[in-house]
Amino acid sequence: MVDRKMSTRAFNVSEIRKDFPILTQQVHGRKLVFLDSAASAQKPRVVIDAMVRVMEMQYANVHRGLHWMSERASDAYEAARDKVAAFLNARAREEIVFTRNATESINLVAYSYGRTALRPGDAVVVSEMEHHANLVPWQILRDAHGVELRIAKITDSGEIDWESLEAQFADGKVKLLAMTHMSNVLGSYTPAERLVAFAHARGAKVLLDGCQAIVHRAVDVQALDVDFYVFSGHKLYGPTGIGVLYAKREILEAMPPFLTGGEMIESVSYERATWAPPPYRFEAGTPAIIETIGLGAAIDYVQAIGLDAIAAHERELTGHGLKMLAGIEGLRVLGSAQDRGGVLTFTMEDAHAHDIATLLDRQGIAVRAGRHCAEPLMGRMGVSAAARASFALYTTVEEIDALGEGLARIKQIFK
Amino acid sequence: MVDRKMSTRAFNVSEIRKDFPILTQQVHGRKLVFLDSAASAQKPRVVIDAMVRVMEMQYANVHRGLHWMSERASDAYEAARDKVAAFLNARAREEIVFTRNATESINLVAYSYGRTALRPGDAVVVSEMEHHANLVPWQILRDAHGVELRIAKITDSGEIDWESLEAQFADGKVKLLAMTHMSNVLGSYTPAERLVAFAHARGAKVLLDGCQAIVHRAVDVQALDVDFYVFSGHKLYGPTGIGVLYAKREILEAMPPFLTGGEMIESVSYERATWAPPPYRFEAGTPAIIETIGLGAAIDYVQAIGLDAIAAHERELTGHGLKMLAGIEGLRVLGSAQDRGGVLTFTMEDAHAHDIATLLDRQGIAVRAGRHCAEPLMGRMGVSAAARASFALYTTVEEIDALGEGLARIKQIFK
Amino acid sequence: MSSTVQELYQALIVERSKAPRFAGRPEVFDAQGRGENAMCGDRVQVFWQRGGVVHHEAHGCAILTASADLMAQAVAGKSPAEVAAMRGAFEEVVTSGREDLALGDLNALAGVAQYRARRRCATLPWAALEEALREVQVHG
Amino acid sequence: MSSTVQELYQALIVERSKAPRFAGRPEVFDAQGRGENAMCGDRVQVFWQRGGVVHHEAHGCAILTASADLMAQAVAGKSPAEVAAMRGAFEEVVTSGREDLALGDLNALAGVAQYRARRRCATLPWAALEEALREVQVHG
Ligand SMILES: Cc1ncc(COP(=O)(O)O)c(C=O)c1O
Ligand SMILES: Cc1ncc(COP(=O)(O)O)c(C=O)c1O
Repeated sequence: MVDRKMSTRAFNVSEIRKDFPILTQQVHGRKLVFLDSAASAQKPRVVIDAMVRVMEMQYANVHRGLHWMSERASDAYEAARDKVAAFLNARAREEIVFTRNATESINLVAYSYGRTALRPGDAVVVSEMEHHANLVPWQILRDAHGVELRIAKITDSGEIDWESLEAQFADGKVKLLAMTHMSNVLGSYTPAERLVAFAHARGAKVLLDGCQAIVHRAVDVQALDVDFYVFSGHKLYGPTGIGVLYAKREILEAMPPFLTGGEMIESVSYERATWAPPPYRFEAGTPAIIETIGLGAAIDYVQAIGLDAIAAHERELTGHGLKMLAGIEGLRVLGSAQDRGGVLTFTMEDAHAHDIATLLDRQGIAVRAGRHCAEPLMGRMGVSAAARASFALYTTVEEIDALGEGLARIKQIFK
Repeated sequence: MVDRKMSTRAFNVSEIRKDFPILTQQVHGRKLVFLDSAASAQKPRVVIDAMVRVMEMQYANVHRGLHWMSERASDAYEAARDKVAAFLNARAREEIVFTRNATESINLVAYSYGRTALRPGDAVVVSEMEHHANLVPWQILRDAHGVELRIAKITDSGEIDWESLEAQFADGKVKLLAMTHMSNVLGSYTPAERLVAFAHARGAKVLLDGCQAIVHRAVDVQALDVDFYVFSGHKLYGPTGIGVLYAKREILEAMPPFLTGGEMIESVSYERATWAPPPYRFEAGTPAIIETIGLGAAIDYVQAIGLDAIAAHERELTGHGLKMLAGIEGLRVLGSAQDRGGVLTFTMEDAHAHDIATLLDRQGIAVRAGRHCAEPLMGRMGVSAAARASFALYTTVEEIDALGEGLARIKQIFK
Repeated sequence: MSSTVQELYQALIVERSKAPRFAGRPEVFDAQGRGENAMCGDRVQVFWQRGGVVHHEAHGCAILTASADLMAQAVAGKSPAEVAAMRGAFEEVVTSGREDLALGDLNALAGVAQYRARRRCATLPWAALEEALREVQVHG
Repeated sequence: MSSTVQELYQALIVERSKAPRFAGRPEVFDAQGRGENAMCGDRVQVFWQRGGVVHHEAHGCAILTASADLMAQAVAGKSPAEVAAMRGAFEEVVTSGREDLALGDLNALAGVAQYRARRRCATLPWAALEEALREVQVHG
């Protein structure tokens, strides 16, 4: 692993918690125990400050300004692109496109790449454990463009079913494999390198939905050799309103624009327009300047702590959480993959997921409940709704114990 | 005009300037004179504070959370929708869709409405004075969907040429008129009410690009009876990363989604998905939560000052600016519409627009120079590039005088 | 156990969710309605018999089941018009959080008002019942 | 007038932009190249004659025109290889802002380094000249 991912500061969770102002808040008179970071993470002081600093000191529209404020804002905006490129170990900064969120990133690929590089009769494969964001855009592509959509099965443990995957690829029609890098429900990591090699050997490109994985683990797009990688800033301790699409340069260069308007243009007449090169071709209109700079600060923050240290911390939390939940009778954790991240989704015999969430909330503990934007997966796992506790770099073992006590109380109520 | 648009505080520009932290900044050792607000406006303290407050005190992902933080964030997010609805005097909150920026709003309409409600052979009309954001998406629609794109002429003064417009509508093929509500180059307002009545009488719907108009003037979508209205938060003293699409409810209800994924779904199986009702159908993925709340604060701010007071202030500035510029020999202001807002675009005989911008910047004065994302319009006006000074509610007469002195110095240099 | 934890899930709610008194599909009924919360997949079916006898089949959380059951109890013998008025009053309770003495046991659900996302759990059975009663009105 | 206002637009730049010495399309030339800045529409054409005589037609800002003219002066009599080296040194000056004594009058443009968006105005003529010289190399 390269230097850039090394920890430069010893991991000390109580020090880290001081970086997050919200963690001192109270809810219903209780200390907030925030176990919903997989939905969206809290923001460290440095991210908030970076955004404030832009607005107070160096704000203007970017790129087209010939004045100082605009040059400074452009510098900061483009510096964030460099940070993302370094974070993913992209070959070039031009491979980083800024979007609103991972959902838009996937839609961009489905519209622009999907409707030009893929042809009617080609097939796209996704897995049974996709977030809606990595399922519905491909259904739309199927309906609008005549591409076939295939669903690769998962095992009951929540891992890729390789037999099923091989079967989907057997007829040679598959041109794109779009898969999560870590399930937001089951917590399973998918074996990205192996998947990419598998798909490439069969002539298909690969998109990885890195929304969850990017938060928990160092990602090296060159080592993975992945073609597209997407994630959202808000889950990586950054602001809302900013997402990332990484794609290999030669792929981006061949893609037509998706949204059109200012900034993404080379020249325009009343009759026609020609496009700027990537990444600008894909960034129409005024970008999320403040948010992009905020994301840059979030990446700096995460890098300073070190993805390896974060991963180790979260492994400890996940192990502790699994053990704790295993001790609760009638509780079922969805998925049992070997390689899993800090997301624990579960059902309880006595209490419905919504009741669990509400009753935990009364104790100051925030978990999510419902279908987790993965409705078909819920059906696949045989449940209609489930509760989910998810961990971040600021989560503590004590918070997981608080969850355990909270669940015990709920069992009491419904006993 | 209704109460909501009345001023509730006397207009005092030096008091107002205290609300904008950035205005005390220095550039090249000079006091910043920011005359580039039409590109993007500066942010008042209340907007910055609102964003900080979310991140420090009430942040979580919205809508699907059953816990306190998520409910509070959802409340604040949806309250911003109410504020936008009231600001535009929309009939219902469901008519307000949040996007990234006006560019995305127009693209959304061009993709979703354009490819379903419009049919090959139908025509769309835009004017000669559109921002690229309201031209290129229609060119794409033309090329992809076989819709005809027609350009209505403007007069040399920068106003709609009604004869040309009538001619474009003569064959009854026009189904959509998409036009700016105020030109970002010429400053001209278009007569929105008359345009809407004209188009409706001929069976066409109307989209108004309100990016510039919304900042300077109260907009009442019901009084205008306009079908689509778009604007960006960042020009209205709000954050980047947030834009608005207003559309009449029955139109939105008939439109298919554009981006797909989480949040915009009613239910999903591996085979297909059904859509949530508007506005959620059009808000895929995690929205720009922090930025939407920031936009709500910006609208509160503007409403507290009062659009009428702002408009009056800006009329004064524009009159003063026009007089000042008229006194500079060899300077030409583009456009001379009767009804114009606080945007003055000009060329000088002796100096190229870029040189003007750079030399003004050395004096701390920020103006924009180039084609202003309206390249065809520049050709129409017979110039290749121009400088633009634009005014906001915090702009002063003294700043306009500083511009005059700056331009005089530039003339000196190039004399 | 702290009172804040319990206040929303009063004994009555827990009891009725675990052992509803009006659960099950009757052999005969005169109208039925259904409700589904697309957000979570919870669903409820309501069966109405002339004279105002109501049963339900609820698949979902405790709030949904208890609300369906308390509704069936409250509307027993009531006319469609009375049910409609009662529904309005109930929705006011779960929106405002203020109890309405006339509603009796239904007030057990007032705590839901604090949870916007949960209000729909409480009101879904009422929407299903309204659908059933619309059917009655149409077919006489 | 303050020095900061003027430093970027030294007398030399203003003078050469207003009265360029190497402007105009010669009757005969051996190669030509063009450059356009899509962002603003500025463009320049460069004409090269064997022996290293260069003329230009610049349509754009003072920086562009002055840069084209100072370039024509600087490369007079130089070989393509020397031109390439000089271009590299010049780009370093307008990027770093540090003058390079070997470049003489071209250093007048060093101030452009402070304006990233304007650097392209200064370097565009050099890109056009390179295009012309590529043509020479291809066709011998
Ligand atoms: C008239 C007009 N339309 C559209 C736009 C595009 O706005 P945005 O870049 O925020 O999408 C602008 C601003 O640049 C504008 O002035
Ligand atoms: C695995 C996965 N994919 C996609 C998404 C969608 O992310 P966003 O809503 O930020 O676009 C999420 C988050 O909800 C996720 O967890």
